[in-house]
Amino acid sequence: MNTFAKRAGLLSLAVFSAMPVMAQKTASQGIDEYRAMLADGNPAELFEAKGEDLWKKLRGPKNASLEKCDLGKGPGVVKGAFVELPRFFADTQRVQDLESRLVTCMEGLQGFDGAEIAKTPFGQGEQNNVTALATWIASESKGQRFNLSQNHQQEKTFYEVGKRLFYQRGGTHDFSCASCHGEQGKRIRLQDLPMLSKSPGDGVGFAAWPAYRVSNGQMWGMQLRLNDCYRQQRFPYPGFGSDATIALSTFLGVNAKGAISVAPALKR
Amino acid sequence: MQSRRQTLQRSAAIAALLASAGFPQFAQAAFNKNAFDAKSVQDAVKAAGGVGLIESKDVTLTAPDIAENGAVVPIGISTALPGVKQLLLLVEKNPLALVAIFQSSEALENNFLTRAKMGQTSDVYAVAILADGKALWAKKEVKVTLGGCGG
Amino acid sequence: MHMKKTTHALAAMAAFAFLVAGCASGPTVAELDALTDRIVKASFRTQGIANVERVTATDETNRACSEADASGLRLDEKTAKAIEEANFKSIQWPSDGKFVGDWKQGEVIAQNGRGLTWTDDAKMANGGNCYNCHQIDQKEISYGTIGPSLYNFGKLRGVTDVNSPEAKAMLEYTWGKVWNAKAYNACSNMPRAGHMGILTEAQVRHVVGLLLDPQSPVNQ
Amino acid sequence: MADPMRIRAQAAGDKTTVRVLMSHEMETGQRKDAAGKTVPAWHIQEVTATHNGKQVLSAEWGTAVSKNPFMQFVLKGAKAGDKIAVTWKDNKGETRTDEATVT
Repeated sequence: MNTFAKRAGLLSLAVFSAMPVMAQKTASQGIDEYRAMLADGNPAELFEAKGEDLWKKLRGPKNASLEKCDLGKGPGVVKGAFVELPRFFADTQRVQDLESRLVTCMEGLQGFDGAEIAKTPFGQGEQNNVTALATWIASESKGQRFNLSQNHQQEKTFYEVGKRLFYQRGGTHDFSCASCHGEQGKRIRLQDLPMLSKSPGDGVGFAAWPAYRVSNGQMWGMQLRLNDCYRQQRFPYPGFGSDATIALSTFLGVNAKGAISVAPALKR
Repeated sequence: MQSRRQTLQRSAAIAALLASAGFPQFAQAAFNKNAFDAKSVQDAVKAAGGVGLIESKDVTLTAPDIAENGAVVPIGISTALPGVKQLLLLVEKNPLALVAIFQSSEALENNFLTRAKMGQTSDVYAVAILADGKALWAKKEVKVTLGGCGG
Repeated sequence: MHMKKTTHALAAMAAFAFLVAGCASGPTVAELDALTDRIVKASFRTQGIANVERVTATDETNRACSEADASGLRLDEKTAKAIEEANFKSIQWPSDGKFVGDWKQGEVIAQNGRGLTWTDDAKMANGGNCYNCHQIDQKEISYGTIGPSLYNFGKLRGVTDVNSPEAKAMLEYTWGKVWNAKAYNACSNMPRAGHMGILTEAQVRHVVGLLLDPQSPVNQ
Repeated sequence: MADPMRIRAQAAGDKTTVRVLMSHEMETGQRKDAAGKTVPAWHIQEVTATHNGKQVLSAEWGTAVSKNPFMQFVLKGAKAGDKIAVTWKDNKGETRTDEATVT
């Protein structure tokens, strides 16, 4: 610290009563305290309850429930399914994430038009139901460790494609996912950024979504999380359940191997 | 816009209705529109029946130093003082200061938590109004930060 | 619309499956690159002002840097130098020779993180996103750490009078860096604010003022 | 119809902490929509709670209570198995009641 900076520091201490460095420390401690105060009573619980109800309810043109939906561990198995997705499904011959798989089930079992749901904007109509279902299904794997399969060739391929997407720079700002999530210990404004090119640890990044966003009072699944990342990257719009979003999820999910899921979480 | 007299008349009517419905001893409050329409802390407390504002260490305000987002700020009021009628939470710089009123009740502790929206950094007030109208308050500044990418 | 897209993606996968059928070791790097391109084309669409070309037709700088990032290897020196030279050549210097604008307006631009997303309006002024990644004025505690602190930027570089001949080189560097960061570091994380049309010439001038003007709070 | 509340009532000694989450927009009346028109206020105004049918809580809320509201209060003397019911009523007259058992 040079003399001037020292003097400036002392001056600001005298005038404003708080040195910038101190304010800094207080800010991050203060935010931890704020988050702790909100931890009890996550509104995501409202969506969990709704999702569980939707799973069991007879709905759609076929007036059926989703209780026979195969999320990868056999028809109707919900517990533990979330921490193994995305994965390859033989019936669709595709790698699918939780939300695109739910749409497949809503189409096959209940008779909904899957393409119509995929076209519906987030936060409207059946998309709200997909989010609530994903929230409940995620909650049923709370505390379990991520363990995505890389056995099928398409799963390996999607990981490789996802890695390329993670590092793909573009848009007006040259941003890639890695611009913000490629290094340890960085932040945007006051928000800590998880490093996602390897496991960011328990309950961080991929292991924290779906999450309730306090800033807008909305429940977000991984599809919307990625969609809004791409929006802020100034990229064009990624289709709901598109291969790009699923490949990227595969990359993030495989990297998160061993991390404990806390979803549904509470986020800024 | 409702006149104060109309509001009072309506409140009285609702109170009578509730009394006849079998809760005679419970201090049932109809929505106090005047208090919630007040812009300032002072006016809101006055509309809720508070006559004098006095700072007090016996009223505890729970609030974070800093809020990561102003849309959800956890705030609470508690007090062990006897004779409390109403407990109020207010945000000074919100367009309408009053957030919530909790009626004190023998069945409950005077200890309430909720979450408020804050448009900007502001003092938050916890006010306990006693039977004689005295309004005892505690306050704390909560910093609201601009989060995320700002987009 | 969606059906067509799904079909397209599935077709890509089918072609890919055929490709690897006789190949036990999996697809080659080139095949994966080609598949990624196909998936990008099938997955993204134009929305609002965010045209699909923003990701299907990126320039050589982004292409080379993305490839280097994904491979985990740094760009080779020759390519890096060529990228920097090309970006440097594209810098538009102030048309009236004035490098330093109003730091107060620069601060507003630095604070603003909006603009150019698919939910933004083309008519609104874009922000510079500066505080998202940098500390600038110490009064603002909500700043990011992806880029270095810019507090005392001008002061630390000895700029005491922006009109002095000694300051000229620093004015040019600062302008150039804000206009096109890749002119100085090929794969910098920093957006090319002038080059990509994020900020106007006048806005760049104000941001340079925020960083270099001795009166700016940055240099107090 | 509004979505159900989540009510948790946990007894510890002679005190029972009741935490309630409600599903509600809590529109402030200050916000403008895309067309520049003010979105009218739509918020919970009154909240009441009963303990085994007897009213114990009465609260009034303004527009500044957060979307999907949370509330916590502490009941004296309830015990496991007791019923806690919470009712909210908003400024459009819509109302919802949900019940939980003290654990």
